Amino acid sequence: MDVSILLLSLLIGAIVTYFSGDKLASKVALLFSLVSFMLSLNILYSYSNGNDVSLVREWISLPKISFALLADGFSLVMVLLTTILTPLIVFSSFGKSVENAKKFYALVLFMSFAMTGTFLAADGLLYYIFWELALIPIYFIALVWGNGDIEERKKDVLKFFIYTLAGSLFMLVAFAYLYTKAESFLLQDLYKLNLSFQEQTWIFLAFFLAYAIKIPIIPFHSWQANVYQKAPTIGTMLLSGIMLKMGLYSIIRWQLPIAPQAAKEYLPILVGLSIAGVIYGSILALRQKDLKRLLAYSSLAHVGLIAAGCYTLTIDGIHGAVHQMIAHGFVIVGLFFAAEIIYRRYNTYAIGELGGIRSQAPKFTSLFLIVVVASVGLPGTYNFVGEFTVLYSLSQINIWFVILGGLTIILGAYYMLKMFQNVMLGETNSNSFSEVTIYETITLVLIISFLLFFGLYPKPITDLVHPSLNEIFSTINSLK
Amino acid sequence: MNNILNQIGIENYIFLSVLLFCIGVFGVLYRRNAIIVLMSIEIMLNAVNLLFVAFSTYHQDAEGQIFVFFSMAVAAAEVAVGLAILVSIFRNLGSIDIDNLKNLKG
Amino acid sequence: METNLALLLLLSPFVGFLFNTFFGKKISKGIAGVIGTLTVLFSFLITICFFTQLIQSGKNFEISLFDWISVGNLQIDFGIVLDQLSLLWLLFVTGIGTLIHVYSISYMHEDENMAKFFAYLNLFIFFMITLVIGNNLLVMFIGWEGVGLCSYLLIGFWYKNQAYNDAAKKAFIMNRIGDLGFLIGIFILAAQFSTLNYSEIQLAIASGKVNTTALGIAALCLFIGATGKSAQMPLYTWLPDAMAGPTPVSALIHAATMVTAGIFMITRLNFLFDLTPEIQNVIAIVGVITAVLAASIGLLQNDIKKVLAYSTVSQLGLMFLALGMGAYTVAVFHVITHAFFKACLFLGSGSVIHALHGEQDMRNMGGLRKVMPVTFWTMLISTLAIAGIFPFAGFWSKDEILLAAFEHNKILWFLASVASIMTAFYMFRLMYLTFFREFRGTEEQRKHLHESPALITMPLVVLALLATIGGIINLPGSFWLNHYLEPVLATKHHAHSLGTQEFMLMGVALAGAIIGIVWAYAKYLKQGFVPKEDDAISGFNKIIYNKYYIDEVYTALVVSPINAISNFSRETIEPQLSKLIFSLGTAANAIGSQGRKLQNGNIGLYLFMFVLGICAIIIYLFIAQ
Amino acid sequence: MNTLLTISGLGVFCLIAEIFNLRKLLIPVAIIGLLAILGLTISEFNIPSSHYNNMIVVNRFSVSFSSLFIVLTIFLIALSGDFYKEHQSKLSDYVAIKIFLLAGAVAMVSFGNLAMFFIGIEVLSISLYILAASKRLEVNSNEAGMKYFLLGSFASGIILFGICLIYGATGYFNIDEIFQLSQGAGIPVWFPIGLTLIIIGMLFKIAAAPFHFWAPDVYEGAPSITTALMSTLAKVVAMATLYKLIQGMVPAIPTIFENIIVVISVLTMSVGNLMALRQNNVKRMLAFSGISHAGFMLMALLSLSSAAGTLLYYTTAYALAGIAAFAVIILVTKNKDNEDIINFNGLGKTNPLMAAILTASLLSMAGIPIFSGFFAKFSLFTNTIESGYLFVVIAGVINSIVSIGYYFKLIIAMYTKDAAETPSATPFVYYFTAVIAIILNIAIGVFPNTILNLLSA
Repeated sequence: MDVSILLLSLLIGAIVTYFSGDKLASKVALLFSLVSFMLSLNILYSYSNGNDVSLVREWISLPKISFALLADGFSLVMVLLTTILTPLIVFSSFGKSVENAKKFYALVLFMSFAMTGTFLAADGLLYYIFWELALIPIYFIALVWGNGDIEERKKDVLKFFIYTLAGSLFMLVAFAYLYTKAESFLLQDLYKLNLSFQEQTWIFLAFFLAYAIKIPIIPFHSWQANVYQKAPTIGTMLLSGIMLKMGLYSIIRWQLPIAPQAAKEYLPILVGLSIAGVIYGSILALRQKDLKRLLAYSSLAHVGLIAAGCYTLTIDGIHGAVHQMIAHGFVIVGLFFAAEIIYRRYNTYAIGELGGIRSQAPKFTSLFLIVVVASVGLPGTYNFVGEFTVLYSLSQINIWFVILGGLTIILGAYYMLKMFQNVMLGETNSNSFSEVTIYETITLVLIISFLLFFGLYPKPITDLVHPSLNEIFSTINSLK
Repeated sequence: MNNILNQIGIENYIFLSVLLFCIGVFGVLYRRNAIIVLMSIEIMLNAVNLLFVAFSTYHQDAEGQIFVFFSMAVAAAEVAVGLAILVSIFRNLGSIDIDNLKNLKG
Repeated sequence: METNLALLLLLSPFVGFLFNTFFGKKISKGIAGVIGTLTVLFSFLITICFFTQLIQSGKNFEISLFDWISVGNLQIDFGIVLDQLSLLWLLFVTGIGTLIHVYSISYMHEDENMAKFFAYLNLFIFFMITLVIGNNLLVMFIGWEGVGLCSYLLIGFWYKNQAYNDAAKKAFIMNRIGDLGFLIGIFILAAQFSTLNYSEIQLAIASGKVNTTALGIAALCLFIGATGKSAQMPLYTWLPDAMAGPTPVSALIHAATMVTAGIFMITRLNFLFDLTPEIQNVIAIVGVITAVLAASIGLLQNDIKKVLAYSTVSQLGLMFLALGMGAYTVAVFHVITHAFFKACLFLGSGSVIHALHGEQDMRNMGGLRKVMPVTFWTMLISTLAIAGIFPFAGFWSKDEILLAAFEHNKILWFLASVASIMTAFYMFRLMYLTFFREFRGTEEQRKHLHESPALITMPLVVLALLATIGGIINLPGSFWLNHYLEPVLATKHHAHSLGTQEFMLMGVALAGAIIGIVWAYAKYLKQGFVPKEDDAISGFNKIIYNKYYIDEVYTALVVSPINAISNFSRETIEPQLSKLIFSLGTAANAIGSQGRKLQNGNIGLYLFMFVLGICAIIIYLFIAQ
Repeated sequence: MNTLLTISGLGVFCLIAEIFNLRKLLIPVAIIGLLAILGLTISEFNIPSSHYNNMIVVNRFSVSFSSLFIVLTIFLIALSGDFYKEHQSKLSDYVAIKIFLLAGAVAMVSFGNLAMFFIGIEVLSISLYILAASKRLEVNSNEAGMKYFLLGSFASGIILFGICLIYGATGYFNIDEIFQLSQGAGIPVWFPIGLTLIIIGMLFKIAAAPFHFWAPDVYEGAPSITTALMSTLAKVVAMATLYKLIQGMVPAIPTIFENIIVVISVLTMSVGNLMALRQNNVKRMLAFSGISHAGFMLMALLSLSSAAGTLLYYTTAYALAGIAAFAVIILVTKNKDNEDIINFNGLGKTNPLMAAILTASLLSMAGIPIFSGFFAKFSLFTNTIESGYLFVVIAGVINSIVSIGYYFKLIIAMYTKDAAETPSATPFVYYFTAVIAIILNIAIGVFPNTILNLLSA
């Protein structure tokens, strides 16, 4: 068995969901996403037993493009993140009616398919194809099922699409250029390339544009808050939970090993920019009036730290970034889900209109608080593991980086607690707030237990990703 | 025939044709009556035909002259279609001034 | 066996937390309280087991439970250590914790969320144990942050009041500032030694070859961490605000246990701080300034808990002074005695507040001595202890600090003495205003005045007893604590013999305390002076009463600018950035609109452009050739 | 050769069919006939040959492109049946003209002699003039026909002049001979001028800037099915012919010519895309989109030796997407006064399948993966980078980004707005055409090898 079965299951899932009709769609989607989750566990099992689960097939002879899927620890972890979060995200929508459900869930599964493909692809063009494919469904999800004023949304979503596409098209040019050099798109062939420093710089920049927009790193973030705010929450979860990880994953998998010299040369700028994103995102989050926008900026701050970890070019930084990616995926999904829970009851995201929920919904408050605390990176939660490691790697580069990057610890606590206070605490709200339903509870509890378990025992993940990251790291460091 | 070409020189034929061609072009550019524009295009085509014949002689080769027949036939067909369109425009608009054809723009 | 027992010690309060979280609503409040108390008591008993074992065998117990984080060459285990220091801390954490749990059963009985309260308290004890028990800095950090979280939860326990929530948030964030320092310190140590395990670091330092500059920075960063948690300058302002929480919380977290975590950490890492005398000086100076500053603020506060809070800050300052002079045992000694009498004082004030149904302003108290005899007497004993009156516990520990300061530096000694005098003054001011003369509250309150029930007074009595005799653990001559702690200290702190100088200093200290008491007596008992209303306070008093406006200064210097930047970013930078991106699209559209004018439908123009194109190309061909 | 003959025969049959009142049979017979011809053509794939003194050359290039043209014609004729439902009496004329047009097109890609080339282009053009003006009672259609006619015959004059100069310079019409002579020294200056003029004439046909002005007006004014034909078949034919012309007559393009092509290519794609942004009429918008695609296709000329396969792929991808898009557009605007975007409002709800197809074809044109448009662009980019024209590729990329702006305008209208009226029944043929076209598009997108490597080795 190889990893292609995963892709197949998700793709078939999308198709079957579409044909299953509006009533059954959510259940069918859940079923298929669970199947893909099982399959990925199975693949993980067989991988850890030493079996080769990768796949390389000739696809196009000229230009030479292969259908190559690489399953090492790193990509499997990201795939698992996708296949765990997808059922979770689908499940989170249970108990809420979605218009045109069959299309919606089919798009969700299709997006999941494309993202899985992105994480697995080991051929530049295949990777690019998956990368772009993931963009189409989220565009439609945000456009058609989003909330807020339609004219504004159209503009913002289109901006998002064009912006991200613009970035990735330059990546495509870089790939085309690499192809003329290597006569192949295969990852290992691209790793072997001997590029001059100037070539590396340009290629690095082209990749950077694509990733910086996707992740986003400031100042390329201006699409983010608007889209997060206006997309339906499931879309926001997919975007923030998984899709932006595509950019971070790609930095480690593609950008750094292909153009390591450029990365080394511009390290201070890259890390500086990422850390500036941490601070800027945190500061922006302080005074937001819309819950989803606030969370969007908090995400901006968190991913800034992850990107900083990647660009430190230390093994610790990369390790930490991977941990943090996974942790962030869960925590941000949890946070957006909490926002969604509130929205379902009060029909607003305006923080000013919220408050006083705690006395009415103690269970929800506790669950939300744990997620908030995790996002703040309290030790014992998985986020701390990543944050600690990344900050540690920053401290090895320059003490100022860690001081500035570490401001996330302070500012993060500030805006998250402030948000929590304004949203949940205070005098009892005059509008009644019904306690979380069983579906909502299960979703949140799953997220929380994941965060807590791996917060105390991250070893399984570490062991899984360690060999592949080391390999990538040695590629980065090998003389080019 | 050959002598004439030798005496006058192929360049002069070319200049003449180019001149005629340019007259046609200017006619197309400056006149607004569709029929006159059509005629100017015919001048262009005939200028070329002239040059074909001249080259044909220059190269001592009949192909050029045969080509002229092709082009004349084609020109005739073109004019036929063009006049047909012109007629229907005249029916609809009552004028054949090409400046009146400004519905489609932007 | 020992592992299991140690785990039990750690997890017992956690079980209590889980139980009260999940089933707290279903059981009666009393049972929730009892279960919460029993789990802590259980931990206390296990601690005693370990303690006796340690006394007998003198052997540490250290075990690594599992790998936690591994980063490159840095491998961090989740390990625990039970040695002299951690057991000592565990003893009073779980011991006082148990007492305060007992107290809370009665104190919180009317609160609808009592089960939750006990859950949080249990969770706090759990994290506190983690903090103390860890065998490396990162495990300590778990506890460190965890107690911060519990502190946040408990300060904001009455969540309907946004001012309390603000206080909770403030506490958490101030702590986090320190935590960043702590983390950076950890990073530097990790980079230096590739381990965070205490004993391994100690070994590495002992083996020499250390970069003292880096260690200096690390020590400074760790100390910054300690200033956050232990409320020292400049991060102390959260502690007085933290009095928003229920009184048992103030007693447990903000007087006896959590705030001493900074002292624990520095004592733990004494081998590190010993290497960096500059940082020790910084610690001493910060400590003494905090002591004086906080004591002076305490002089004029009217909120009974605020007085105690500033007193705590001030006492913690004294402990840091001791740490800064390398007198770790002295600091630890004072931590323990302080835990006794300060917990007692807080609980006593809680008893008073309980009797007055939430009244905390001393201007509205008075004359409670007769109504609440147990509370009065226990508090009086504790006040004598904190003022440093012979032979109460505080006398011995404070005296040692002053002694050490005198030997170290006369200025430090002088400032510390001033702080003690002020302490004696404001504590007796508190006593006089609260318990003596006539009751100044409303008639309604007067009718309901009563002594607190036994569950409240029992812990008071126990603590007062401890505050009386607590000094024996390190009496001059025996110096039991000094010997006990010797194994965990790198440099031996020589116990001073009792000479003339020592007796003289004791006398001076005692005299100072008496001066403070007399001063307070003269002003508040004799003259019957009652502090003025808030807006009537003027002059220098006003500055002190408003805590030197330090909160306001912080707001102006830090919070307001950040908010301003945030607003500016939100209202200006973000829209402009967005506009910039959109403007690319707008520009393209504008070009398109202009282009449409060129496409004007005129065949003549089209032909003209056609010819122009031909000409351009032909001309280019000729030029280029 | 057989292709040309049989197509002409089929055209004549269509005319005769009218006489014998076989209208009902007309379209099925034409389609079946064309399918048969397609088979015949493909059978000649591996048998290169030349006929009539090298007047017609059959090789892989001509066979592949001829097959593409035939396929496109089949689609267009299939759509004609419903489109001309109210003009039954003229149906056979229209169908016959389309088939003759196809004959012209085939002649253009399989010429071996400039005379054949000229005849082919004139057959094609004259047919288009007629089709463009075929709604004779509508002023717009007349205007479109007139504009196209005037500019087209002007361009014909230019092409003729160019042929004449080449003939003057070489003494031959046969392109093999011209190819031989063009390498030799001492070739008169008329030759490059003549070549330039022919190229300019062809640039006019593919609507490259600054010779593109006719395209939007004509596309808008012409009947929708003619627009479909012009934007797919006619453009593809002209592009293939231009490629063949240059490749056939000169061994390598001189740098000066390359510079011109670079400038025109970038100019064309930019003008097309920027102008398309502000269009409200869908046909006009697609006209500009077609202009920008012409700019992309011109990039193929920069890697003349290796880009034949890429060009075939690009044209196929583009034309298939175009057919699918126009099938939807014709359907939606069938009973409307104009083709404004408003008419597409709410299509996502009223007719989801058609909306999905239009979306897919627009995405393909925009170059989004799995649709063949992506791979077409990509392969073009790769070729161009290999020839060292990185900046042209970057210009192309920027243009692709701009193009999203207007393609998505249509998509947004379909999925976010509400429809003004309830949908009417859709004739099966539209589904049929559109679905097959888009499936073919996606199929070659997933398996690009099938087409991409046809012409290599």
